Amino acid sequence: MSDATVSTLGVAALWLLVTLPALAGIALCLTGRRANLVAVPVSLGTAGFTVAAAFVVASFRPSVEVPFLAGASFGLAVDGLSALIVPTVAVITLMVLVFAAAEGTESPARFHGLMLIFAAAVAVTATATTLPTLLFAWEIMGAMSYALIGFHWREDHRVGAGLTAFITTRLGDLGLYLAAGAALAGGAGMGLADLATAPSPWRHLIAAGILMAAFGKAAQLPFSFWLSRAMEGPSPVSALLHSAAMVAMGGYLLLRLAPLLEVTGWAATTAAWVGALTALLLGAVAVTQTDLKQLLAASTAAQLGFVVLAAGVGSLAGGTAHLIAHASTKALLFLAAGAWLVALGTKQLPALRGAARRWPLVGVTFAVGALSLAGIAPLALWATKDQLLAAAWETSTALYVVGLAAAALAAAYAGKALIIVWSHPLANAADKYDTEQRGTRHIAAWERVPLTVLAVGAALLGVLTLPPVGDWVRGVLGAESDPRPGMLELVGSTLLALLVLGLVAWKGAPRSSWAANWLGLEQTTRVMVVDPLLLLSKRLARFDDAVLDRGIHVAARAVALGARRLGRFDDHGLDAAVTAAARGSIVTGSAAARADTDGVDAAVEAIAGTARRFGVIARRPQTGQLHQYYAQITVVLVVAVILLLVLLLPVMR
Amino acid sequence: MLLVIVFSALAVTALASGIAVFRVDSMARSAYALAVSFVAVGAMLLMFDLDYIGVITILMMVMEMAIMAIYMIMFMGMNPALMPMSMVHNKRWSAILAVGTFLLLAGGALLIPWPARNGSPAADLTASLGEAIMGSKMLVMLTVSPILFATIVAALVLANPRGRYDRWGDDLNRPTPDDPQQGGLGR
Amino acid sequence: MTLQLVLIAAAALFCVGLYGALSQQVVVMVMMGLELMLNGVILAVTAFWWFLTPIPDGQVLLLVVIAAMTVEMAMGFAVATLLHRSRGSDMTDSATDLTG
Amino acid sequence: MLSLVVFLPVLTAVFLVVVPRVPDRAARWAWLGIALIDLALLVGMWIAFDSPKPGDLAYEEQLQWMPSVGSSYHLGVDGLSLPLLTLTAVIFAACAVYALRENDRPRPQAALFLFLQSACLGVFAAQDLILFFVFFDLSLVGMYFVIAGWGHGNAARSALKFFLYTFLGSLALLLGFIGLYLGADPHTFDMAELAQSPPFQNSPVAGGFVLAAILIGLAIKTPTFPFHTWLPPAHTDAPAIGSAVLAGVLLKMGTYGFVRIAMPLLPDAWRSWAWVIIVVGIVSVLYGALVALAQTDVKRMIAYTSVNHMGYIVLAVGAAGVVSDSSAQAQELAVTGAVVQMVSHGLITSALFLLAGVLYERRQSYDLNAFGGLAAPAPRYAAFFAVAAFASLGLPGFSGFIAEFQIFAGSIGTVPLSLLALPGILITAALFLLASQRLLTGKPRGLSTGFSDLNTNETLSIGSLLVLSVVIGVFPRFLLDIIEPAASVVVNLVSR
Amino acid sequence: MNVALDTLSLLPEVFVLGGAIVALLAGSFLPRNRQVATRWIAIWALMASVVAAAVGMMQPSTTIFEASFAVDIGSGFGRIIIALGTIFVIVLGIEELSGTRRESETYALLLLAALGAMLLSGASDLLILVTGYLLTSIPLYALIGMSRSPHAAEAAMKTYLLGALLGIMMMLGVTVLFGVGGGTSYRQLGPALLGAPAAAVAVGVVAVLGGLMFKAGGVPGHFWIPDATQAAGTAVAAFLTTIPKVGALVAAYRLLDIIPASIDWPLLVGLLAAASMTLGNLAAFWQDDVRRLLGWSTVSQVGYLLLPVAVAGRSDLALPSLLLYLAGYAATNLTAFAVVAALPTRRAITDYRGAASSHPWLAGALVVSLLGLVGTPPTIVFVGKLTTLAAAWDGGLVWLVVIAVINSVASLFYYLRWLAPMFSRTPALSYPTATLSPVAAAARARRRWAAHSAITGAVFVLVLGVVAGGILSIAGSPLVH
Repeated sequence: MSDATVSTLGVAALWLLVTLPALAGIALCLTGRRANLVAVPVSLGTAGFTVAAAFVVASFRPSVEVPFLAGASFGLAVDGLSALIVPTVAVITLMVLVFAAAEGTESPARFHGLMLIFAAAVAVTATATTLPTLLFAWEIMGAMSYALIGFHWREDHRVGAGLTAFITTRLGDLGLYLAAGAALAGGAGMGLADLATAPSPWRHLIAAGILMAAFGKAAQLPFSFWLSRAMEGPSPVSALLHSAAMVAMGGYLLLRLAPLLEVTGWAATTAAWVGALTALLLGAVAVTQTDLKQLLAASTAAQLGFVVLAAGVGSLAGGTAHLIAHASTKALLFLAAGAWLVALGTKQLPALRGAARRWPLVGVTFAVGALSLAGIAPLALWATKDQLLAAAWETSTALYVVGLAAAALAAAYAGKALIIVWSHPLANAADKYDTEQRGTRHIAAWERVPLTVLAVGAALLGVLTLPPVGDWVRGVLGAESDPRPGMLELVGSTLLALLVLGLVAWKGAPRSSWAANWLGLEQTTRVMVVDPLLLLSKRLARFDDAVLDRGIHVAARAVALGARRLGRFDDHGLDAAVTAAARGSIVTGSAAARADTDGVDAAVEAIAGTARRFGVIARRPQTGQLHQYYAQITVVLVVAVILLLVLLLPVMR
Repeated sequence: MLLVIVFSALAVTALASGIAVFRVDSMARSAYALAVSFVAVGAMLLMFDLDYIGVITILMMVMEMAIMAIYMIMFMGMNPALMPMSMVHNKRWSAILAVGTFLLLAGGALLIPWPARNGSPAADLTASLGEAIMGSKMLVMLTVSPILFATIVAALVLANPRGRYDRWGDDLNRPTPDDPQQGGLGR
Repeated sequence: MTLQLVLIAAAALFCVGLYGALSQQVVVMVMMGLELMLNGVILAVTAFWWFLTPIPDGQVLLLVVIAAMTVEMAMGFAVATLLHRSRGSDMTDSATDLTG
Repeated sequence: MLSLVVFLPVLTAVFLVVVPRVPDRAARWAWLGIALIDLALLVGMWIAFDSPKPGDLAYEEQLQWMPSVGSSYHLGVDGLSLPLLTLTAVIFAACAVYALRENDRPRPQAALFLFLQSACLGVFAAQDLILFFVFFDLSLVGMYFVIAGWGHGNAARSALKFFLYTFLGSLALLLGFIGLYLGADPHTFDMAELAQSPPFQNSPVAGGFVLAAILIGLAIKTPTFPFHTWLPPAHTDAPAIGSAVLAGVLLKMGTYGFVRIAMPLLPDAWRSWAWVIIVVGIVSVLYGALVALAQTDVKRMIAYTSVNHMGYIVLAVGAAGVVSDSSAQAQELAVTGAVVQMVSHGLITSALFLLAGVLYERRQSYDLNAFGGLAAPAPRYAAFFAVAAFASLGLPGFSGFIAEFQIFAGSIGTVPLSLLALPGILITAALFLLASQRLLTGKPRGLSTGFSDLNTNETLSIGSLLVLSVVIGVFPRFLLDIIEPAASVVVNLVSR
Repeated sequence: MNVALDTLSLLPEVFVLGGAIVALLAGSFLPRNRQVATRWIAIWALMASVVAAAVGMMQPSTTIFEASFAVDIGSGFGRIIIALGTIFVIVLGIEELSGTRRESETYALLLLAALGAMLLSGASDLLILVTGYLLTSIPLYALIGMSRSPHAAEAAMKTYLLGALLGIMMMLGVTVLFGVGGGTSYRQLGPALLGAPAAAVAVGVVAVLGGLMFKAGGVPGHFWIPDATQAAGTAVAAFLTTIPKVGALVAAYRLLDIIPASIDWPLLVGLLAAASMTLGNLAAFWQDDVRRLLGWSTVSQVGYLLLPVAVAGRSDLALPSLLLYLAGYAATNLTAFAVVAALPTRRAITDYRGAASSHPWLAGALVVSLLGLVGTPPTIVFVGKLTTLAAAWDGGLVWLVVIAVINSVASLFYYLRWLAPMFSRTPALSYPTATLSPVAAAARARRRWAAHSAITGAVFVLVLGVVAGGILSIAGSPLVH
């Protein structure tokens, strides 16, 4: 093939990769119910094509650019990093869709449509070359996450969870707006590759924005809590969005922009430590969870912590490999958990006791995933984690120690889950089923295919760090100099993992209440940010009404209401943010309604009130008494003369 | 000097009778007091050689006050000699305003540096007045005539409740006017 | 005899008239006050004419003022008659329906 | 050509009024037909549009009007006005479609809206301050009658308040125009001439006062904090299409005035007072978002988000007044973003108001809490509302993102403190999602039961607005190619 | 002085005077139902006057009768506005006046008052000012009291007494100005007053202005306006709120044009303007009687009209804007009164409820006229306001401009108080429908001539707004003394 053909093919594939799922997804969403029948074939077909396209672009490395905004084109390109990430995501998407198709869902058209749009957004994110392009896809991912978490919209708490997830990640997204502004001000342009060249004050601002966005998406501290709420979504969604793809994009962004973090001096360190601490603390959180999906979610945040750590310490190869391996592993685990949830109607760990034995293939694949997560040699995450820890070691011992501790915690929570599901079921196991939904007691055959494929990935992807494949990866990424883990570390870490596994098997997982509640992050956010904001909003709304209304009694009543509302908050403790918001709004609404009815409409009355007074005053001189008119005229004329005379005084002097 | 004394006497007369207008207790007397005041001013005008205008003033005002007296008797049905009259209001404020205005005007009269006399009166004042009326100020007198015309029409319209159609019928073809009290011309 | 003296006399007449116009209730009495004010104006015109501007314009002004006085009085009688006929009163204070 | 576009609707309106016994049906269709013809003409002009040289105008028309006061009938189009003209035509056409089933005095309604359309088009086409003001005021009159005549609830009072408040603003504007006129040498009201040799170059105090008058006028119209209080009641009591026009077109007159009049004609004063404008913008963004968050009345909520969205524009134009050596690109981006935001807000908010109108038509309520779970009985309505909500909160793929990204990038790029306004997009997101959640999701409850879904008219009119928003969101170049040269001209003018 | 030539220049006035005399005489021989002839006499006389005035405007500006009367752009505009306005008044009052016992007298008095206003607008001599004042006032007293109702009598009495007092004040002022100015003609006064004692000039100016304010209906001479407007017949009300103002304001402009800057008369006029507009607007706020409301509104309009007067001679725009505004004001105000005349059974604001559906055209005319009075484009008053504001600003009275703007907003309130109910969907039930079929009632409740004149007026208001540029160009030349 000639170069031209190659590049044309590559470009075509790249466009296909991006637009095909997007268009298919939009079409499915728009047609709605009527497309339910064809949704699955369309979806799987598209995903299949996407996989093909992903591999094509990975090998041809095309790049495209179309004008978008002034000074920032819509640019897509495949480089080494995305050449690895894009196929991974494509394959996992396909697997998840296959699983979802097999599992079945309500409104399949809407579900598959949203998933495909999401896939397109991920593809754009992974190949974006400019900030606007990135942000474009970045926020669409967030929106799809919202839509998918709240997929079962009849249940309010799921929609609320989507809201929390969306708002929290969007809070992080603000960083990208900031970064864009700073990039523009710095004059370096909005190309991602150019960001590192921005001059000094702006560079720091850019880095801060990027960190914020990445932390938000990757559920790093302090944003981690949204991931917990996101578990309200269907399991395939958790598998794709909240482990393999969207969350991973946070780590991916940092890996891509590692040079920028590097040049600022502080950002890399910050990333490394936030990553390490997330890995550690969220690992602890995971250990204490009794809900399988919550456990997996916390573990996702923790594992992404490793990726962020890798980005912070500049281990591109380690981070990438870990990302890929984790994607496969975690998707597998979530799908397995989802399969059980559908079959047994529960995701509570105690209830899942022995679930693995009921469907051995699922159990085995789950075990592979869990052991990989635990870091047992020779499974995937064992090697990838050690590689990035090796880089951490070169940067700082403390980081390494924290990382190692986090790895031990990973072994603990993985072991906890693994042990429970493989234990012998209790006699009355069925009593605890169906707590969350009515189980089908059935796992379809087609659901097992993706599990198997992903299990293979979870088992084997460790090769990405080991020679010879590892060297190839380094070559692809241009990170030949990345530190490699020594034998001691490799062996030591797996021993440590085994030790922890043994401990968990023997002693059971430690319970710490502080971690069980996801470090209280959500409550903190609520108390520190959401509640004050809502309060402020209500106050302002009331102020706004009061400005219009001026009724003192309304203000007084508002104060009383505010007090009552605070009291209610005390009574109920800190309820979910959404509920609080809803309730607060009711209060405001009634206040506003009162303002409307009592105040007999606002400003007209205010203006009219003043005017009425003046209007009445102005009519007073018109008494009807002629002699008073005479007097007024005389006074006016006399005053006019005096005024003119007074004004003359300075002239005469 | 004599002039000043005579003038002052006239001025005091004018003023005193002017004040009397509002002090006496019947309208007829007020009218007479006013007439006296006008006569005094007319006399002052004569002192300034304004023979023509001075006389006009005196004649007109005497006539006018006579009409006023008759008017009051005829139309208001009052016995002018007997009706005690205290129909005032707002005396205090009226006085304050009047005194204030006076102070302002008198202060002005005294303090303003009046310019010097510019020229001197014509030898024959009445003739010069006639020339002005027929000359430079012709338009003024031209416009006074429509004023008088308008006054006649307007005063009749206001004062007379019964127009020609009331008296002679809508087609003006009644042989005799229909008046509530028959009489007058065209009887 | 000076301008000031005549002017003060004129001002005094004017203000007496003003007092009357302000304080009287009966329309005809108010008219008398107005006449007195005009009396003052006549005197003032004479003074200005004699002492400052002895040109025929002043005499014409005097004529105009006198004419004005006459027609205003004629109208005054007419209005008073109208008022008396339609409202049964010749007092300004009893004609106060139109206010505000 | 331009005159035809501007006056075609009002001529039709006169026809509808004068000719007796036009059947209601005919009146409605005539309205729609004329709106579509006008739109087609504008689209044609768009296609043939070639960005004029700086200082020049396309489709220019000039006739003597009041030569002794330096005012002429001067129309023209550039990259700032063409998008808004087209937006106006689009929104009015959408309203015409929406109102096809209106039964309440359709003939006068059609005439009134056609009249209003002419006034709005005139504002955006005028190149003479007096002409601008004429159309500006006429739009107020038209809108007053729309609210007073076809509104509900406390319509008379809301309309009165609207008229009084915005009339005050328009007169402040007029004061400013007179100031400009007297400041110019020779005296003129012509925008192009004024832009060429801006008055008050050497008298900052006088220039400041004139700018203050103009700013107050525009700020009331826009509206920005603290001049926004007429907006919520006006919207709440206005009919759906009235709200759509009010939010979609009339508010733009204020922001358009910033870029068309205040910035190019008073560059010195604008630069000196840019920080005030920025602060007002930031406060409007945050205040509007926060107050909207607490609303339970859909229309009030959307009205307050308009304050928020207009705040972005004010922020951007304010930031564009902060000139430094390297900021030209950022300034241009900010101004471009501001203009895109005008278009975007027009499309999206009109759609939202039409959707809110559907609520009222079906159930006579705007209370968020009275509804719930609408997605079940009215899935199409729910989808539209959700899409409109996402569009309004600035989701990529919709026009709002293009606008807000440019505004923020440009503003932060010139004035880093603009990042204080960033929480605005977060709060907006929260409030829209909360509202959608309350309205659409959960089990059907309250007034939702038996709620009939969007009919064809509603779908067409609202759908077309949303589709346009998506088109701009995904393929913004066709719009940006028009706006960017004009934005660059504005930035050059304000920076001199 | 060439008396014949000068009289020729007075042809417009002569026509009007002749019309008045002929109308009166003819009326006294005509049966009651055939007085229509006098109407035609009056209209033709006024038409002739308009034509003569227009022809006169084409001649170069000049003064006649030894500079006692100016034939220039000011009097030209004044004559045309006054004559056309009077025709309009007669037409809008056709139903109201025809067949009444005093029809011919009414026309004669209207013409005489119009003649007085014309004299005022050209007065270039203090004596003409005084005679013009008298000639405008005296017919008005009769016109107001004509209906002989108790209210009309009261209004006539008040108007008369106020007119008399302020007339005397005016004569006092004329006296003082004559004394220190060495004459009564403006040509003479202008230079002479420069050296005259400022205090005396101040007294003179204030006193003369007081009189002119009575004619114009501005503070402090405004008291009679609302009363007379409410109590007099509609046609008369329309006349007295429009025509005398034209004469008085042009006269004020002409006078102030020659007053030297030794006294701060712009400030004084500015204060009077501010007081007039504010008082007029505020007092109009809560009026329920539409005529009284219009009366107060004219008080406020005088305030705006005083803006260019306050900067007389200080801005090139002052005179053109004054003349334009006067023309616009006359057209707009008369249109509003025509609507009132057309709906004689509706007197209170509440009576207008729902009128838009039964009388859409009249409602449209009212909208145009009231919004025109507010200054909404594209009506003529908008251009008038624009130019007067510009003139006042140009003349240095920025504070007054701001006050005027705020007042404009305030005025919108009461005009809308009147307009809004018209478009209400529930009609008022106050007019007698019980005995008649609705159609008959509606027909009875509307007067055709008045309605047609209202609509014509509204069209005129709009058209004038569009051609305002031409008017401004014509009105550009300065006054002569």
